[in-house]
Amino acid sequence: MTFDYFFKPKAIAVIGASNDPLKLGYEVFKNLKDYKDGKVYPVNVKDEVVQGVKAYKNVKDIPDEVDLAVVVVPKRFVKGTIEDCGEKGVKGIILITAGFGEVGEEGKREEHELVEIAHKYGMRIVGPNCVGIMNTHNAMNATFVTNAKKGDIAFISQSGALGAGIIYKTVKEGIGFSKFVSIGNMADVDFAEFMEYLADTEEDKAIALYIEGLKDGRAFMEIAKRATKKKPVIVLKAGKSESGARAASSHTGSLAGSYKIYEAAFKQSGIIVADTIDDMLSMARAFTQPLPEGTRVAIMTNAGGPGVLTADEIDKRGLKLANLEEETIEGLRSFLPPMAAVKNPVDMIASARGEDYYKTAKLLLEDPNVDMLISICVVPTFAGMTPTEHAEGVVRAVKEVNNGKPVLGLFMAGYVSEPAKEVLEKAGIPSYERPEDAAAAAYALVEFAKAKGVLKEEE
Amino acid sequence: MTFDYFFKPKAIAVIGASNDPLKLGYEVFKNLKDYKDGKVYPVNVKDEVVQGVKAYKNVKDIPDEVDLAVVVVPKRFVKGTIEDCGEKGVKGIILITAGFGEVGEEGKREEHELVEIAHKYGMRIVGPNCVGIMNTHNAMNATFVTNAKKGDIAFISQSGALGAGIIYKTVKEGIGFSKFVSIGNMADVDFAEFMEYLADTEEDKAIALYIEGLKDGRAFMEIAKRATKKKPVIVLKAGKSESGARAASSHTGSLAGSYKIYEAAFKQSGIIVADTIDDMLSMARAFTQPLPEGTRVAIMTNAGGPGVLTADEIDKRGLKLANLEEETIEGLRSFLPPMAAVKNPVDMIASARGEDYYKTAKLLLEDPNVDMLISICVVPTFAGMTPTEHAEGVVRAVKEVNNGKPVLGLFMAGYVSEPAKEVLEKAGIPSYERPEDAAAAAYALVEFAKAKGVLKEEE
Amino acid sequence: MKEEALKVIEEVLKSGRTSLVEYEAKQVLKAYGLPVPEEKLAKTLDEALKYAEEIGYPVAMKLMSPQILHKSDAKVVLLNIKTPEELKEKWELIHENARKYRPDAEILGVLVAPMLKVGREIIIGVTEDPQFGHALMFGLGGIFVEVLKDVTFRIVPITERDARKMIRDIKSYPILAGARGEEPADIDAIVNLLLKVSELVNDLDDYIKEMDLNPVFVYEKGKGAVVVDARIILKG
Amino acid sequence: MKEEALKVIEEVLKSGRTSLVEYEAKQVLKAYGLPVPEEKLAKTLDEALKYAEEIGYPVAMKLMSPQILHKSDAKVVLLNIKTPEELKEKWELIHENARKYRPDAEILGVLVAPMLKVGREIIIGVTEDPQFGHALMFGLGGIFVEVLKDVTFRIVPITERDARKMIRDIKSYPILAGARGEEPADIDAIVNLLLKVSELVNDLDDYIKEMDLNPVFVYEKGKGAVVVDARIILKG
Repeated sequence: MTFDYFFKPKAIAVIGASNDPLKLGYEVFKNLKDYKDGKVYPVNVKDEVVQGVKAYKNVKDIPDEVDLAVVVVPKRFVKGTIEDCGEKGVKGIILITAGFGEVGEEGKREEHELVEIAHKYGMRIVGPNCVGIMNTHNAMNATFVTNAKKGDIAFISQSGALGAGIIYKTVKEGIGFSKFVSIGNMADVDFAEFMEYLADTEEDKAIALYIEGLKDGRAFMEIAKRATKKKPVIVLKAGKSESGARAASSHTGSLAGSYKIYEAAFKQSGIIVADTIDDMLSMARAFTQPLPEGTRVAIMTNAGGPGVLTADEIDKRGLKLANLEEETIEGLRSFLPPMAAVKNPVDMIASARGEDYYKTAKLLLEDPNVDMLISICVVPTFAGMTPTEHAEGVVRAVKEVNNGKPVLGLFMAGYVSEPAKEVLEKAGIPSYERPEDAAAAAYALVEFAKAKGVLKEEE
Repeated sequence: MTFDYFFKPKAIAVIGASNDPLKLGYEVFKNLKDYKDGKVYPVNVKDEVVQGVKAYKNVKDIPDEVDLAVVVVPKRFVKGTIEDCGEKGVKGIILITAGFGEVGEEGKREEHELVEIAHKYGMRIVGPNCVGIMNTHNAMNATFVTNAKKGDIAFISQSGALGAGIIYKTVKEGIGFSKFVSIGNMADVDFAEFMEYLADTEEDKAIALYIEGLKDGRAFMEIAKRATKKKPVIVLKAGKSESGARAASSHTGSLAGSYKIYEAAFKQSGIIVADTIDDMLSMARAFTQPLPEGTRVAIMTNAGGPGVLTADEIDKRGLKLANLEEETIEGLRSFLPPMAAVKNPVDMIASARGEDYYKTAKLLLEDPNVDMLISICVVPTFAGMTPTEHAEGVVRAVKEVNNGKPVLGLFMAGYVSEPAKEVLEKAGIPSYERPEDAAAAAYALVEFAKAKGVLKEEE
Repeated sequence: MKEEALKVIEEVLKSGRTSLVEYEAKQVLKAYGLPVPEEKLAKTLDEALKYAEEIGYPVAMKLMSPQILHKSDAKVVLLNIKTPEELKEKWELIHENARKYRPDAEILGVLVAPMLKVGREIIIGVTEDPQFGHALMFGLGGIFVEVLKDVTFRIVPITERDARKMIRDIKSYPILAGARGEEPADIDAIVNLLLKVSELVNDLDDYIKEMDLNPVFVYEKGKGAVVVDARIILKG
Repeated sequence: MKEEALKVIEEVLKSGRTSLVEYEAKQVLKAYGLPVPEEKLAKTLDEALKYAEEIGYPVAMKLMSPQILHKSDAKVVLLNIKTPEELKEKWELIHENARKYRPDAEILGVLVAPMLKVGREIIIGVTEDPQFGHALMFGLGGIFVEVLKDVTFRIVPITERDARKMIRDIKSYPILAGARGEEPADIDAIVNLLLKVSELVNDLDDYIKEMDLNPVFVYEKGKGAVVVDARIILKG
């Protein structure tokens, strides 16, 4: 199975592309203008030209082959449009139009009918009632929301609105995605099939799912078990509490089922369970790093407090603080000032410069008792420091040591840390702003390392 | 006891004010230039003029009375400077210079000596080894970090670096403080005394403390018990885990003590315990709102998922989802579209406009089963909506109903939500971006309502 | 295995019931190699005396009736019967108690069982989830499940790794591991139980609605476990 | 109250010890009105017989020796003694056991105590924190404290509100509230215990290092509680 036509189609038709800025079809076509891997054709029954591009009355009028159609026409035209797509030889349909399964039984019948038409022609449908699909690696934004930042996480959201909210949030916070799928009502393609496809892609390092309810739990598990053997899958499930679960089930129309059971199914399938949106994002971002062979974390910091807060969060996640080798401690003592703490967490104190970060990171990574490193930097308080020297020191150490141990950044000074964050992320080191997020990332690395057998579990 | 001289002094001397941008004394004097409630004098042994202002060789040379001195001179000059301040009749000293108690026994003796000198003259010292003090309400920034955003939280941090990091973080996130105190080594003034002072001020709605270790737990408790009768006190304690506690104690030099005992002492004193930095900030921000008389929360949203996630977090905090009155449900049904969910959480769906937010908030606030309201807004997906109409609807409803029930905003679309957030915050409604933060705020309101007896606890 | 179990189940369904009595439930468990005590269903007093002799005194007697699901409430579980004479007395008593509790109770017989050495109590449950189908529940008996809700779930079928993780998942695991200076419990026996229940439920998917092995006694390492009481409810 | 307790404590300190034997600890508790059983310290067999008569058979005997802190290990707690004859035998046995366990054990006497009705077990502990001074610990006995670490702390002195919150703080609170259909336990009696221990520790701040009331039996609502065993360690 390949869903390439959903993510790198050779030609896209936007059916319902519009010149009216108040219509979704306007935004969708506008967002697709930068698409790199193929052509984009507007289809509009009235206008000859849409946003300066020659438009077609019907998808069938397009002279080229079209493999993806984004459908944003009013509901009453959807059925005919799907038939047209079928006749045109379209492969995938992103059905943004709403008013189907989510409104009731009648709508469910209607969307089922659409799926039957599509299948007749060998087409697959994402949606209806969705925000669309993005692939940041080829600038395909087939949605009506802003471009996500380019990154390494494939994110599938069952809630279009929340998905969009997360795009806006991550743009603000500088967190990137490789792909974004608003999966809508899942009338046809569901989580399981996308998971299967994404498990084999190159550019997606991790798969993050926001789930409200599943349609076929068993099938989901079966595919998840296979997918998690190849790639980390992180799930945030809405409806953990009883009242939340009731609301989720009435909202999605899927059967309730208790969260305890969902959690069991996730665990059993090798899925990593996130508690919050930030948990999910923090975990998913970790996988630009190699997997740890153990659970012992070393922490280095230029201020005591954040080191302690991070040690607390590491403990909460069931990970351990590494006991440093005597040799490492002596090494640290040889160049750090006497006030520095040379035990783990290593507090290099506020005077630490880039060179200290380099030397400390190097010693810690070389310590056989250390499986993972978290490098903290609070405000560089001493005048004369550059905003990036600390991050650069860490990157240099990682490159030199190069022994496959994961490193996470924790740069905790808001906008002051932004240049440093960029340095780290460019080197593939995810950088966090909150101790709990860095700990979530470390936990996710450990969980996936366990599932892959890189890290032996205690019996 | 009044610490007015620390927060609204009539005249400030910056001893060690500098023309060299690489020195802390440069930043401190620069930051104080906007101070509104009094004069600021630079003191510099060499330069006649500092940053364009006439400087004095000694604090004693200043012609006016000086009640606050910020001391940033090299360590060897500190003792003499304190004597000079005493002779000058200074009342409070912010001692930024480091190298005392935090370096060892000798340093402890030295700082003790400084305190003795100060007390001889009736002066009080904050620090040493601190970042300084800010009061955003009169633009007093006696620190070497950037101006915090103006707000209602008095924040005292035992870690200068973390405190500064939090200032930078909150500037980025738009969270404000009324006061910021970097309390340093607590050689003289400690948490307890500041807490006592801040309990009676007008402009501080809540007191947030970041604690690594206390010097006198009993005295802290005694004062906290009094302070929490007047004002909410929220504490984040580093060293919750065993390894964290060990690191914290070696870092601050205070005796370890288990977190279980700290937690007991906090609870017993009516203090609200935060788990993370964001927890602490979210809780402290809640207190621009009135206190709830019960624990039943109503949630309104324009997307199902976030409503469910919030219900989950509400449950995790031990709060309840309100059961709406039949009348409320009918009222909601009368104007919301048929697809909307009129049970709690109320999902007004994506089409909800400002008017829907207004009507829904009004009905929910008027429901006798509702003690608190969380108003969620994800991306306004429908074209033609203004970015602030939803927030304005909520504000209008709150003003009209005006029945003393607390309302919290949860606007979850990153930068898109910023204008709406401003509308809410201007009306005194704290606005959050994450369900867990809004739930932490609701929890804090309930805890303080319990402590004040506004909310009856079940026996 | 499946055939034997199905025979019991179909018999029950034929008689118009959906709820197996303990004896029948244990027959199903036994078919899948689960450890049940050496019990026998006596239809007459003579049979009961014979079985007691075979098992060896002291014995327990439990009256089996589809109408009596809460045997303790009905006082139809009599323990520690030491002699044939006592058994005769108790035979009368158990029937009398049954009649008092439910005059219309159909009596399938009396289960004659050995007195078991008490072990650490565990519970294994099976429920059906609308999303995932049958799920296995595991926890320690008594307050641990009832008050502390200290249980863990897995979807059927489970692997050995799942079973081992389930056991370590619960907060009260130290009690099995031997936290208070006792010998550790027979963890392998629990793993075996979980795997066999999983296999059973997976095979009999279409029949089983709910199932409860409660309690199961687990003995010290190497000494196994035994299902003390069991309940199976079939799909309608 | 304080004077009486101090008398006991000073006696112990004078004899060069910092650890009170159960009998002494209970004298201190009694001085503060804490519910301890009607026990008497017999120095001779005759005294023991006399006390047993007064208390009424069956009785328990516990040998008191500063050298024997773990009485069960040393087998110097003998329960359910039914007759004077049995008491005489056990008097020999208990002394023999003590000699075997610690030949050098100084014997302060044998505590003759009534057999207590078993109740729900709670534990009240006192430790000294370097920051906050004395703290009170509360939890349910046995596995709840030892395995599940289900305990809560407060700094001494506590208020009644603190005491009530402590009781509700622990996860196993439903067991006290009567979750499994039992009568609720006497919560007021626990509150009373906590408040009195707090008062005692607050008064004797300078003397007490650690303290353990373990177990305390709590009976049903209105029926009180009783301290079964107690240990006090003084500051050096």
